[in-house]
Amino acid sequence: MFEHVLSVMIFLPLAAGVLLLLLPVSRNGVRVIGLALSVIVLVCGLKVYVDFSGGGGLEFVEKKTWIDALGIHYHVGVDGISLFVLMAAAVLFPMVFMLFTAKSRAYYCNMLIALGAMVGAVVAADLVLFYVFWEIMLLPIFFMIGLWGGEKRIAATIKITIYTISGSLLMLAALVYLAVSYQAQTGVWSFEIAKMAVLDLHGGFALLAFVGMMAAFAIKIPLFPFHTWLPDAYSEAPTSTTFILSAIMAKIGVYGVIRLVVPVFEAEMARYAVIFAYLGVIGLMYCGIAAIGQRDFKRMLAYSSASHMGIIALGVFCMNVQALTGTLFQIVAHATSTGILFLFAGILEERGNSRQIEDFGGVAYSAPIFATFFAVAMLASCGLPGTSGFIGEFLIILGAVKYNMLVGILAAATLVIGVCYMLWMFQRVFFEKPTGKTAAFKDLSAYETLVFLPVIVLILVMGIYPQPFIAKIEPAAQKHIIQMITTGEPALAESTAVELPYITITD
Amino acid sequence: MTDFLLLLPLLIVGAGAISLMLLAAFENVEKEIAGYGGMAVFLLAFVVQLAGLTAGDTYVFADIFNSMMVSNTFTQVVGLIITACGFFTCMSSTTYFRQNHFCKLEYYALTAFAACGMLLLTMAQELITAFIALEILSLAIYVLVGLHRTNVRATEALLKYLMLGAFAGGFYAMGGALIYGGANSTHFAVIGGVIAAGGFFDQPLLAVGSLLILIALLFKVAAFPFHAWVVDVYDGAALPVTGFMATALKAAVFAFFANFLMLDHGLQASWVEYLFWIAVFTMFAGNLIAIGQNSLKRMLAASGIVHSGYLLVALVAFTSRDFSDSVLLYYLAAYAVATLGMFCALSYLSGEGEKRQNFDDFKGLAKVRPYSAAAITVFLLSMAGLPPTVGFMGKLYIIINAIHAEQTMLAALAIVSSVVSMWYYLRLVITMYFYEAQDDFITESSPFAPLCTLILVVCVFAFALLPLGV
Amino acid sequence: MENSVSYLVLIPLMPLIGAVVIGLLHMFTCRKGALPEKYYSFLALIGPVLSTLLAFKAFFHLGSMDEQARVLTQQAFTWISVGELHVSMGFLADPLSVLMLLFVTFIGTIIHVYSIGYMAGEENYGKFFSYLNLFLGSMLILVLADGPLVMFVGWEGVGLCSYLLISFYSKERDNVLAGNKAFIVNRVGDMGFILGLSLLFWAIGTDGFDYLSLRDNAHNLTPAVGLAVCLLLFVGATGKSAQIPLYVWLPDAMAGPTPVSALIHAATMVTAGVYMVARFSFIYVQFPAAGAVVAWVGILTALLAAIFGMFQKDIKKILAYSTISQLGYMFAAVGVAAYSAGIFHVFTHAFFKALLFLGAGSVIYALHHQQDIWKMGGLKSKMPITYWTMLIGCLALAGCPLFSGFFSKDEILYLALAAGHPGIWLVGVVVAAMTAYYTFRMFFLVFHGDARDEESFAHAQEPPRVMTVPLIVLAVGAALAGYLNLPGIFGGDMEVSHWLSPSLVEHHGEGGHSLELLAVAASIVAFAIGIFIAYKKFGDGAVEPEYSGFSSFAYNLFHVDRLYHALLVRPYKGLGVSIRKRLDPYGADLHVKLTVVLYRSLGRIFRFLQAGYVRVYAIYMVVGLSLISLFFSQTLN
Amino acid sequence: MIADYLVLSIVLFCIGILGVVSRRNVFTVFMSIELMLNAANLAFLAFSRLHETMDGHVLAMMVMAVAAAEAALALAVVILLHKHKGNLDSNAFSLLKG
Amino acid sequence: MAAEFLFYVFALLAVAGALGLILAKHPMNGAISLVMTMIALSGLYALLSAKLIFVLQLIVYAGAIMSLILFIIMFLNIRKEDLPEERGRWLYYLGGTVLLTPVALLLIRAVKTLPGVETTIVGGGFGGVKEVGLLLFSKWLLPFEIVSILLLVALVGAVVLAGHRRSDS
Repeated sequence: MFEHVLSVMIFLPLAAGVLLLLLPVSRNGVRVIGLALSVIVLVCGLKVYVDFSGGGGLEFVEKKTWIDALGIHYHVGVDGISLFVLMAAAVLFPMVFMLFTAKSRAYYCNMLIALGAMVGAVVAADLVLFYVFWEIMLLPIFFMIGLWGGEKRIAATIKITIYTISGSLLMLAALVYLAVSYQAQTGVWSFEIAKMAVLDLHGGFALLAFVGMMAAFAIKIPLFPFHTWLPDAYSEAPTSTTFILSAIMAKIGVYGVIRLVVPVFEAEMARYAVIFAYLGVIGLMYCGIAAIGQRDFKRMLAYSSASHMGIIALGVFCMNVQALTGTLFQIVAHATSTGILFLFAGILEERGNSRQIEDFGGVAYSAPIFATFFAVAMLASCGLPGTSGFIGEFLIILGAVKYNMLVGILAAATLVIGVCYMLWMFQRVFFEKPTGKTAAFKDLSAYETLVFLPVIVLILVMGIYPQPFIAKIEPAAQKHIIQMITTGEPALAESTAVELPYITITD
Repeated sequence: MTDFLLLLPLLIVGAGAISLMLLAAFENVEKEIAGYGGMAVFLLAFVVQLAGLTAGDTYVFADIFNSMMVSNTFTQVVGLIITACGFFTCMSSTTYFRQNHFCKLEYYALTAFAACGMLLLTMAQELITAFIALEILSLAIYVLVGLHRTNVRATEALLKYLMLGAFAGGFYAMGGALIYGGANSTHFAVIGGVIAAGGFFDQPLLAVGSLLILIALLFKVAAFPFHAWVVDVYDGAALPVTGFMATALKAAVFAFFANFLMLDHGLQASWVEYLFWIAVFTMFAGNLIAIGQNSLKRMLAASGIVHSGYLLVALVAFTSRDFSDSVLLYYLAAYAVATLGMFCALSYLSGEGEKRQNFDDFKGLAKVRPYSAAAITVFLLSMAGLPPTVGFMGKLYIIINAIHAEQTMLAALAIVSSVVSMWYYLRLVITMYFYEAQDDFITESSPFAPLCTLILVVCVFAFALLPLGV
Repeated sequence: MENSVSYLVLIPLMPLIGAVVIGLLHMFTCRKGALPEKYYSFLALIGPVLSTLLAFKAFFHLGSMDEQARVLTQQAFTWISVGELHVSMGFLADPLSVLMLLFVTFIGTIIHVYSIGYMAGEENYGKFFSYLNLFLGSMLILVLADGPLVMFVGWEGVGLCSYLLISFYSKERDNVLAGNKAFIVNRVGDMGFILGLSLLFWAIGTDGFDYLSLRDNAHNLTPAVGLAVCLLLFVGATGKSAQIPLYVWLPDAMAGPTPVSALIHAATMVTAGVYMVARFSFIYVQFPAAGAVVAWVGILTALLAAIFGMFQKDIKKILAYSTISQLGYMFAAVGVAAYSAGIFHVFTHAFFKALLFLGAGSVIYALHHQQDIWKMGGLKSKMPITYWTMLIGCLALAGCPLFSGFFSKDEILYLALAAGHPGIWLVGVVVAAMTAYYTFRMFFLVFHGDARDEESFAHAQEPPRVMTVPLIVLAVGAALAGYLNLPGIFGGDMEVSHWLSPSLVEHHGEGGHSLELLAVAASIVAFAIGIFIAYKKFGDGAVEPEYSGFSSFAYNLFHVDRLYHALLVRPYKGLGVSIRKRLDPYGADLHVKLTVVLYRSLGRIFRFLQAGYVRVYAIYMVVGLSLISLFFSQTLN
Repeated sequence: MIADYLVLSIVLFCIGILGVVSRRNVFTVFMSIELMLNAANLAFLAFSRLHETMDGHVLAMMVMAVAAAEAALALAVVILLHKHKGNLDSNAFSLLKG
Repeated sequence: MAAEFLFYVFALLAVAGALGLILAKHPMNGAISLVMTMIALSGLYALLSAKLIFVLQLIVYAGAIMSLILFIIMFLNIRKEDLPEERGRWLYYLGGTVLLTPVALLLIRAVKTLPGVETTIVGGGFGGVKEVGLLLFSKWLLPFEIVSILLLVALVGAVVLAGHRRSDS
């Protein structure tokens, strides 16, 4: 079984999700099965995590021919880059089944499909396979928002779907362009992601492909100014969907950049990464400032998530090992912190019957456990040392300072911006005098406390003792960066770099 | 004897058509019996075709028919698609005609005749044979379109189709004449030889003749600006007929289109520039028409234009016959599966007299008939080209083929077009799922349409896993 | 490493464990009826006491070592190791950190004791001690950290606790806003700090990002980067230590319980900036320009805060401004490279300011949360212990000769003069006079004269012993701490400075005896003038004057807060709101909206083209044919 | 001269097209299409004469057959249309549009 | 010389008939004009030595098909007021001509490249019934066969569309 562990992780939930949709199983039955399956995925994930040797290459590889004529394979594997995204998915999904009583059994089925697809997208080592899972990922999201979302769910669904599909289709063209270029340059058809790194790309179409691919990821992440789908979708989606969207799907966008753009488009990256780095920091500030203007706390968290995604993405474009490791670390850190903040927001919404910040107050008095957990997640999201959020943010800022001082300064602004809206929101919701809605606010039950506790503990452990996690990431990041620098910098030297404000620190 | 075997599917369909026609002469035959007959004919032809797949070109009865018909993997696979389309059309028709009472017994005979014409068209290696085959299938389909005589919409569709079809036929005849004048033959092989020997642009008769023939073919595949009829005709025709037209007809015409365009490489190369723009405009015109539609059938018709555009992309970006043919066939099959499924599902969901026609009529379908809605969703996803459906693989191959042929711009535009197409495909999904039901969606029960839908849903996924055979 | 020991980590860990245990206990029990306070009190004291003991152990351990080799380290575990970056969760006990360690644990413990009395009967008693323990743990991490990054953990940790404790009475919006303000302003500083760290790392940190390695590599710093690092780190310090321009949070921070103000906002946390600069003495000393900036910012802050302090009427606000002012002195000291003097002032200040706050706490406690000095008066008779201890504190703060504040402050002013900064010295002397003035203004108004508010006066009484004993202990410290570092002129030999010297890199100018005498004299004169004016005006009862003109301006803090609000906070929030209302829907989303409009209108056009007339369709065909023919005839040979 | 025949054929062909695009009377339109086919036939025969092969004759016969078949259907349609609307205006049939 | 003269006469008649077809308001007049064109064409066929087609054109086209058309026109009894109002059709003629000019020019350019072969009558049975028939049944067997299917379809179609059946509801 364990030689096919990745396939099990992909197809078990995927198949179960589809089957359960068709079979007349009761809602609770589906929930229990879903929980069991997500726990199995988690166990598999842990097994992978433990057995992962961290050598920088793909492990747990499975490769089977699919379309021989074009060199398309069913090819999956895990390396340090995918491991953490994979783990984020594996760890967080069981919570959905544990915590949320959905309105319909189909909701759980969709969740399972989303789980399978997300795992698939992360472990895919073949361009076509990646794309397939990448798109499948969106389908359950589409239905979950559209069927079970808030009042303006349809508009939100249309927006997220069309927006992200537009990006993905552009990526499809880029993927094919890569494979065809590979065929043209080597004479052999292949869609294997790792092989694309050898491509020598230049010219207008290479740039177009780069742009197309970046468009897909920039929308998914989302980078400013492609973020406008996000507040609508995040706030209208059912809480657990938002949780999945922000905690995992957005991260897969970043993962995609690391996996597909950085090693392949070295020259383009070297030349244009600075633009995206600026987009990252602009988004970080713009969305961070936008967050403070929100009245709806789910929207506020949505903007906060977008703001953090800005800095996470920034880490990729700085192209040094600290920033990249920071990004990968932050992927998990942010998944746990902002992810469960969304879950908490869901609890607030459910128990307070409102999403308006002004309707709340004094929740901390009636729900101390809830408030404490919320505070821990919030502080992690603000990047307080001792929580997981700090490690990643620091590494990214460190990398950014090396890359470009101005970018570094702007990135460091996250320290201030993040804390502004979070404290404001915490003050209005948890402190001050209780309102009618919150006077009898129910605290977390023992069960809920137990479910959340591991994540809270994880947040702290990852902040206090991050090295074991970093050790799994770093070799792969190192490998990526070395590859990037050795092939990217000569290309940059030949070209005239884009003139943008650039302060070097090695005067 | 092998020649006979190669011809057998065509003969089965032809003979079946004639038998069905004779059957229609008996007044007291049940319509359903004819339907079963039609299904049997197509199934048999399909099985025989499948069993007789061969590699390499064979001129069927080369002596007797003077090498006017060829049978190779390409034509055989197109044959498979056509017979399968016929089979599923018969299947959904039986359901459809339980709720709509204008069926005539000749319906199935005409379907078979049309399929006969299509098979001939794909195998034709000579212009006038192709012309006659084209007319056979056109005439049969004209009649199928106008089958509901008392319905003024059907008659209008018939008028538009017949008039413009005959008009296009005039172009074909003139084009054939000019090519005959230029090459002193209407055989593809000879024409190809003449073009190869003398150059395309240096032989104006051939060039202009091929222009006129292309116009006729572009009309048949509904390429811009020869597309306008398709929306109205699909709208006016009965649902199963529309499905048949959209799939089998398109497959046959595209197969012939490919054969004609490929009769010499110079011919194709000379037309690439024009076909490029036509393909682009076709994709976008189709999309933009579809966006504004409220009627489902019209939307599907317009989306058919878009898919013609994608198929034209495959024709423009011809890398090698093997590869591009496979891509073309795969896409045709992919498109056929989804479209047939769609029309099949609509055949029984639209109810009596096709009373559910517009998007709004399908509001909340998923709440009442979840399986039907799911099936329609699957077909829509396939048409939209989203994984893991066969439509996605088809589109993937088209794009691979296009970029491989260094038509990267065209591939990019095809992608942009499919972005636009999401709008209207998703609109139906949204309508079905995200609104409350206002209709009970009660329909006459019939085992065939659901069965047919189910098979096609399975096909949508199963074909996606099939590797592309080059 | 031979200097490696294994108990350093325990020093911060003890209070941290205490914090977690108390916090969990409180969290899970508070709604079902809180546990008796004595459990919490007991638990809360374990950590600080153990830490104090361990601190002494470290102190004696160091003392037993050779003077130049007084370094103890402990690498608990590898914290972050990425590429060139290797950071251990490491702790370092050298003379500097041990000195800090000693008074932090000591004063921390005392204030814990005091709080047991002060917080008795409060809601969320357990939470308070959890936070307090957490604070102590964080502060100890800050102090003991072996490198800047670990220090940052403590740095931010104390910031967090500061926030939590300021907004401890969280039902009142103003308290929470004060907490928010503290955290956010601190974060602005932290932003500078982290940027400074990053620059420092890329400049010289790649061979090891701990103080010892950095110190070895400090000579590799280029001037530009070095200056930038110094200034950025100092930005961090201005945040934490409430210097211009980030001082605004500290007065508001008085919203927290008074022991908190004593511990965090007077004795320990706010001095972290000074400690940090002293820690980086090996860098600052290379860049006198940066030092000058630090010194001037410091002394100007001292001046500004002193001005504010003279016109405040809230007893805690006065103390807060005095704290800012004293912190200004400390920065002036470290700015002129007199690190040991700065640290020594930190040390003495910790005693007397903690004492003053606790004394003020006693007063407030006695008067049932009355904080307006104009509503106090004549408490001398009612609260003798408080009165006498406060007097010691005030004398120390005002710089009365023979009290601790005098020695440390005088040392700073002298060294500033000696280092060639007469301006700083001059301002310092003026500020010293002002300090004496506002300190005794407060003192006289509170304890002398007649009671201005009879009702609360009637109920006032000496607080319980658990509160008075800490006062006495601190008073002893405040009075005598100065003798630990007696300069030569008073017959001492600078014990503390010598103790600190292995940790610091300083070379201050030698001013000679006459200069030193001049400085001492000036300080004494300044003290005398200040206290004289105060006595004249308030010595024997006074009525609250009308605030007008400059006094009103100063009472309103030069409107700096309002200015900040108008220039920074309001635009920031306004931008947020306008993004929600306008920028996002109509600006950033414009491309989406335009696309939709474009599609819709094109769709409408194409629908219109589907005219429905068969002849029109035929015309389209002919148009197509015609166009193709037109182009085709161009290519035909 | 053969070219003259072909020019005539083209002229007739174009007149046929013109008839289709300019007339609303269904009958006239169908007859215009017949005219186009006739023009094609003329071209077939002219080329046949040019090449002195008789293939063109056979082709022309085929076209005639097609024309006849189309005519049969066209007339059936005309009758249907007349039944529906009582007139033969192609513009009268514009239910399907947009 | 005579052939040339005849060509021009027939050509003139054919064009005149064609123009008559598209210009005539009533389809009856148009049909008559078309008959004239067809007869003129048959004359041209004869000039092109296409003996069999000459006959077929007269019998099948001018005779059978056109008779049928005329019959239907009369059968439907189309009166003047049934005819569509086509007031703006001159505009369409004009526009159509403009559109068709490039098409016609292109086509004419193409045929102008042909060698100037005189259209003398070819002897030796060229275009005779026997010769064409032999060709039809040997070389062109397949098209001939499938034309039968075409006609069958047309037959069935006409019946389905125009015939009276019980299933019409």
